[in-house]
Amino acid sequence: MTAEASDMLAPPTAPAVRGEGIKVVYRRRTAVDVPSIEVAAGKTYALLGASGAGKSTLLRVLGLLERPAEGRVFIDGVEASGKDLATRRTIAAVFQKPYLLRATVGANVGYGLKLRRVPKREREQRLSDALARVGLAGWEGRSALTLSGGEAQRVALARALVLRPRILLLDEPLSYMDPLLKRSLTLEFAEILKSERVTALYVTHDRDEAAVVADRIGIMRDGRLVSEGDPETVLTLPTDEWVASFLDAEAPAEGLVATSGEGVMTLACGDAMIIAVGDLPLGSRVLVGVPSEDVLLFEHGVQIPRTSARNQLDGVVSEVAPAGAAMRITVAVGDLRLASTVSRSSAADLRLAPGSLVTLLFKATAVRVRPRDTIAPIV
Amino acid sequence: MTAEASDMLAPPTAPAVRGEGIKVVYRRRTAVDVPSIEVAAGKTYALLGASGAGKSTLLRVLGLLERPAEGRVFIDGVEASGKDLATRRTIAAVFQKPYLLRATVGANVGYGLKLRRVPKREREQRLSDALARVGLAGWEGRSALTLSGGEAQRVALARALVLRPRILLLDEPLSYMDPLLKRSLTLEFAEILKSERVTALYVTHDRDEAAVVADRIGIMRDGRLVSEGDPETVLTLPTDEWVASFLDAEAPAEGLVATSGEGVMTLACGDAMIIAVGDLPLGSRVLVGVPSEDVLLFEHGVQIPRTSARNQLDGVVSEVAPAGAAMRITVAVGDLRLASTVSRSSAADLRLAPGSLVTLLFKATAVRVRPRDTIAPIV
Amino acid sequence: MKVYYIAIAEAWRLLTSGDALVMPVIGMSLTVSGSAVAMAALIGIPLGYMLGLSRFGGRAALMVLVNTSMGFPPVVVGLFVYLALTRWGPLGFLDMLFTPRAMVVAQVFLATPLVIGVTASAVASVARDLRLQLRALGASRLQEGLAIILEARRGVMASVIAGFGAIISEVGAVSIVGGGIEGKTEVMTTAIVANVGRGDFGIAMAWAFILIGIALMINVALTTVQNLGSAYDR
Amino acid sequence: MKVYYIAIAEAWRLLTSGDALVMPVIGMSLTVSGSAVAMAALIGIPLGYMLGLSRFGGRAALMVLVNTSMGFPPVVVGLFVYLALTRWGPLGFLDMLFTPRAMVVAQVFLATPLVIGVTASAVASVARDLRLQLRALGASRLQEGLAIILEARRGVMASVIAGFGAIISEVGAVSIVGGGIEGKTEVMTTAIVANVGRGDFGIAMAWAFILIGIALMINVALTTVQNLGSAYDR
Repeated sequence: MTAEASDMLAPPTAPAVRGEGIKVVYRRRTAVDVPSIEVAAGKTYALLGASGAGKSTLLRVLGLLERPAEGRVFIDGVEASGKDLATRRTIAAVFQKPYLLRATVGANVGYGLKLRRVPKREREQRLSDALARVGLAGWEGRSALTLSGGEAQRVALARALVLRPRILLLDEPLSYMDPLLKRSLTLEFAEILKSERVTALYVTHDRDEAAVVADRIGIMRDGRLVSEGDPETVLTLPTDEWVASFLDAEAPAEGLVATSGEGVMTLACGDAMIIAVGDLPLGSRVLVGVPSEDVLLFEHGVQIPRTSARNQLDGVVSEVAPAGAAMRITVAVGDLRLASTVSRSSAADLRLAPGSLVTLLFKATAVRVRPRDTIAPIV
Repeated sequence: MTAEASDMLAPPTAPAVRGEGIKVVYRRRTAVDVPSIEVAAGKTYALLGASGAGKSTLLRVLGLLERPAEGRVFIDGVEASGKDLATRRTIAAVFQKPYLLRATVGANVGYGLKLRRVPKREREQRLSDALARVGLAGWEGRSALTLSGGEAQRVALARALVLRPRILLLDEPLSYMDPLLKRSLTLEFAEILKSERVTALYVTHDRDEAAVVADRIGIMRDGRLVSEGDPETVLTLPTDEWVASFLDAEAPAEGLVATSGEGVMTLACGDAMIIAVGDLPLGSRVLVGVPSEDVLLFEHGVQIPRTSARNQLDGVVSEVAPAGAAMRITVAVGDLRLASTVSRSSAADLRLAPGSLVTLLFKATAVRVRPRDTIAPIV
Repeated sequence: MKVYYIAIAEAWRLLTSGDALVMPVIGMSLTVSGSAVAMAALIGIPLGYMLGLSRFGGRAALMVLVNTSMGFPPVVVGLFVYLALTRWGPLGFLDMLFTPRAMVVAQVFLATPLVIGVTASAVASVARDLRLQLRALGASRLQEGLAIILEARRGVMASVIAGFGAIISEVGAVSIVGGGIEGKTEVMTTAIVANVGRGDFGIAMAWAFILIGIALMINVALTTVQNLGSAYDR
Repeated sequence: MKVYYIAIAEAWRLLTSGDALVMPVIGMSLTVSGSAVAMAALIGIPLGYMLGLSRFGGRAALMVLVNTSMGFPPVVVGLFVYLALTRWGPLGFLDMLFTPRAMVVAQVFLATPLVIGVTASAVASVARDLRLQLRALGASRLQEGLAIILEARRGVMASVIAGFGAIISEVGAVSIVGGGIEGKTEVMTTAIVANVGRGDFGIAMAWAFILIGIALMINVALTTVQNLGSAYDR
C-alpha cells in the first residue's frame, strides 16, 4: 500500500518498453506496422486482436526475441537488441504451450537460473519462493509429466517469475484452457502480475481476459494498432465499426459538441441530444458511446420516477439478441443506436421485440466520449 | 407462420432422438453415463461442458456413429443402430474441422448426395439451394482450397443440410474460429437451424454459443448430465457450485418456501426473505438465484423511488471483479450472496469496494427458483 | 582423376552407340525388377490395406514381422530362395535356379515387405476424424473403404516406387539366385561387379550412369508424390 | 524342406563350436562396418546439425544432394571408390585396394549421407516454439544450440543405428573394393555369396543367422529410440 502511494507521487519515468517505427515483413506482407508503442513500468499492457493481427509478432519484437525489418526497441529508455544477452535476461516469457522438460517441477522452474549459473543454494531458495507465488509451494519434487494443463502453465509462469524479470511477456498463456479453468487462471495471473509489480506485455484474443489483466489495452488489426487506452474506454468506445464488431459492442455514434461548460457538454448525435461530462471545445467532432450495462429500459409512456440520470430518450427496438444468459436490446433513437443489456425475464416482461417503443435512461457520467480521428481516448 | 401455429396445436410426438441408459467406457474409464436424454423434434439441444466431459462421445452415440458399451438409442421412437444405413442417412453432421475435399465447393457439397446416388440434375438443384441457405449462392465452381475458415465451415454446414437430414449433429463447429467470426457465425447458424426446423444436437464448451443456438441445454461433467432445461434457467440457476463456477454465475442459494399463495412465494434464504413468483408447497427446499443483470445497486440509505420491484435488501459488498467491459459486484446479504453487473463508471460513482454497504433492488419475476435435488428446473 | 574421365567417356560412347553388350543387360534389369515390383504390388497393397485398416488381434505382431522383413539383408533372402530352388530344395522341380524368373522371385521377397509396410502406415494414418466425417455423410462400409484407399493413394504409390528403387540397385540376392551368367542372368548391378573384376571400367560406368539416373528419378518421383497432398484439406 | 534343416543344423554346429572359418569373417564384418559407421557419425552428425539448424542459401539444394546420395546404388559407390583407389587412380599411391581399409572407405560413403539426412531432419523438426522458449528463458546462443542437440538426440541415435544396419548387410560395394579375398577381405555378405557358389550352405547359413540377429536388434533399437520421447513435453 505504501509502495503504491509512493508510486503515485513519483514523477513519470521512462517507459519500461518502448517501440518506435516497428515494421515486420513476412514474405512481402507487412505483419506489423506500429509507429509507436509504450508499456509503462510496473503496468500490464494487453495486446488484443484476432489471430493473424500481428500481436505475437509485436510481442516478440518488443521482447528482443525477433528482429524487426525496421524500427527500434528501447528497454528502460536504452536502445536494445537481441544480441545483448544481459538485457535479454531481464525479460522472461510465458507462451501458449508450457514446453516443460521431462523432469521434476523443480528442475523446470530452476532451468533459467541454471542457464544464468546461479549457485545451487540460491537457486533452490528462489525456486521455492516462485512456486509458492503461483500456489504450488512444495511441488519441487513432482514430475512435470503428471501435471494438468493449468498446473503446467502455472509452472511455466513460476519458471518466468523466478528469473525476477523486469519485463514479462505472456503470449496467449491461457488460450488452450477450458473456459472454466481459463477464468480462474486469468484472475490468478492478474493478481500475481499486480503483486509482482512486473512490467507485463500480455497478448490475447479474448476481450474478457484482457479486461481482467490489463492496465492498458491496445487493439491490433492487420498489423496496426487501431485503438489504445485504458480498458474501460477501449472496450466500451470502439474507434470504428470493425473494432465494435470485434468487441461485440455497439458501434460508436458520431456527434458534435453543441454546448459545453462547467464540465458538462451537450452532444448532438443526429436528432438526439445527449448530456455528457467533459469540456471539449464547442463544435468538436466526437465519437459517443454508452455501455449497455448503464442503459435502463422502460415501457414507452410509463411514468419514470425522478432520478439523477440526465439522459432520457425515446427509441424503437431494432434488434433483440441473446448475450450469454441475458439479452442485448438494440434501440434506434433517430440515427443513433444504443444497446441495453437486460435479463431474459425483463425482456419478456417488457415484451421487447423489434419495433417496440421504449424509453432509455442513463446518466451523463455513463456517456463515453472521445475526439474523432485519434485512436487514443481522452482519459 | 402457419406451420409454426399448427405445430403448437399438434399433440406431443415421440422425441426425434432418445437415449436410454447410455454408457461408454474407454480403457476402463466411464466416459459417458447418461440414464436418459431426449431431443425434441425440430428443436436444438445444446450439450455444454468442459473438454473431456463426454459431450462429443454422447453426440456420436446418439448420432449412431459409435456404439455405446451399454444403452439404446431411439430415432423417432424406433430403436436404431449404426448398421442401419437408411436410418444413419437421416442424420448428418458438422465437425470441428470441415475436412473439405480438394475440389470445388460444389463437389464438396454434393458429395453426400453422390454417396446416395442422387441423379445429377436433382443433385445440382439441391446443391445450389443448400449453398444459398448458408449465404454462398453461386459458389459451386470455386475451389474449396481458397476458402477462409468461416466459409469452409459454412460449406460443411451446406454439405450436411443438402442431405435434408431429420437430425443434424454439430460437434463444436465454431470452436476453431476467432471470437469475432465465431459470434457472427453463431448467430448465422442459429438462424439457419431455426428456419430449417431440423432437430439439432449441438456440442460446445462455450456458454454464450449455447445460449444463442439452443432451445434446451444440458450441462455435462465427467460423463454425466448435471443440469438440464431451458437456456435461461440452466444458465442463471446453477445446480451446484461446480456448475456455477463453470457458468461464471453466482452459486445458487438454498432456501425454504415460507409462504405461498396466489402465484407468489416468500423464500427464506438464511436471514433474508425473498419474494418470487411460483406456487411450490409450503416448506419445500429450493435453490434460488437472481441474474446479475436484474439486480440494481443503490447507495445504502439513499431514498429509493417507488417501484414495482418487490425485493429490496441491504447488504455488504464482498467482491468487485471485472467482467468484460463491466464490473461484477458480489454482495453478501447475511449468508446469501447475490451479484450485480454494473458498468465500471457506475462502480466508481458508487465507490463500490469490498466492505461497502449497499441496497439491492430486484423484481419478484427476476427470481429463479427450482426444487432441490433435481437437475431439471420447473419451467 | 584421369581414370574417371576415361571411364566416363567410354561409358558415354557405349550408351550412345546402343552397344550390343551394354543394352541387353539394362533391359534385363528393368524386366526383372519391373515384374518383381508388379507382383509385390499385387500381393503387398491388399495386405497393407488390411493391416492398416483393421484392428484385429495379432496386428501389432504382424507389423513387427513386416518391419523386420523390410530390414532383412538381401543376401540372406537370396540364400533362402536359392535353397528353395536348388535341385534338392522344395521347389527344385521347377528348375528355375540361375534363370531370370529366380531373380524375380528373390526380388518379390525383397519388395513385398516394403510395399506392405508403407501402404499399411499410409492407410493407418488416414485421420480417424476423416473416417468419422465420411460415415456422418452417409457412406456405406464399402464407400468408406474406397474413400480411404483414395486418400491413402500417395502412400501406396510411394511404396511401389520405393520398392522398385530398392530392388533395381540390389546385387546380393540376384547374384546368388541368378548366378550372374553373362548374356542370360546378368543385370546392371551384377554386371558392374563382374566388369570391374575384369577391368572393363567403361562398361561398368555405363550401367552406373543408368542406375544413377534411376536413383535420381525415384527421388524426384517420391518428392512429387509427397507433395501431392491429401484429398481432404485442413 | 530337408535342405533347410541340414543347413540350419550345420550352421548351429559351426557357430556353437566357434569354427575357425566362420568366426573371423564375423569379426571382420563388425570391425569394418563399426569403423565405417563411427567415421560416418563423426563426419555426418556435425554436417547434419548445420544443415538442420541454419537457413543459409543453397540449403535446399544440399538437402536434395543428401537425399539423392542416400538412394545411391551401393555398387555405383563401390565402382567410384574402386576407381579412386586403383593403381592409376588419384588415391592409387595409398595402395589400399582389396584391403579392409578400402571397404571402410566405401561404407563411409554409404553411411554418411544417411547420418547427415536423418540428423538434419531431426534437428530441423525441433519445434521453432521450443527454440523461442529457450531464448526467452535467457539461453545464450551456445546454450540454445546445446539444448537443441540434446532435444534431437533421438534422431541422431536413429541415424547412426540405421547407418550401421545399411552397411553391415550390404554386399555390392564391399565385394567390388574388397574383392572378397578369403581370410583377408571377406565379410559376412560376400562370404555368403561365395559359399553358396561353392555349395557350402551350412557356412552361409551361419552368417545368415548372425545377419538376421543384427537386423532384429536394429529393429528393436530403432523402435526403442523412437519411443524415448522428447525432453520437452506438450
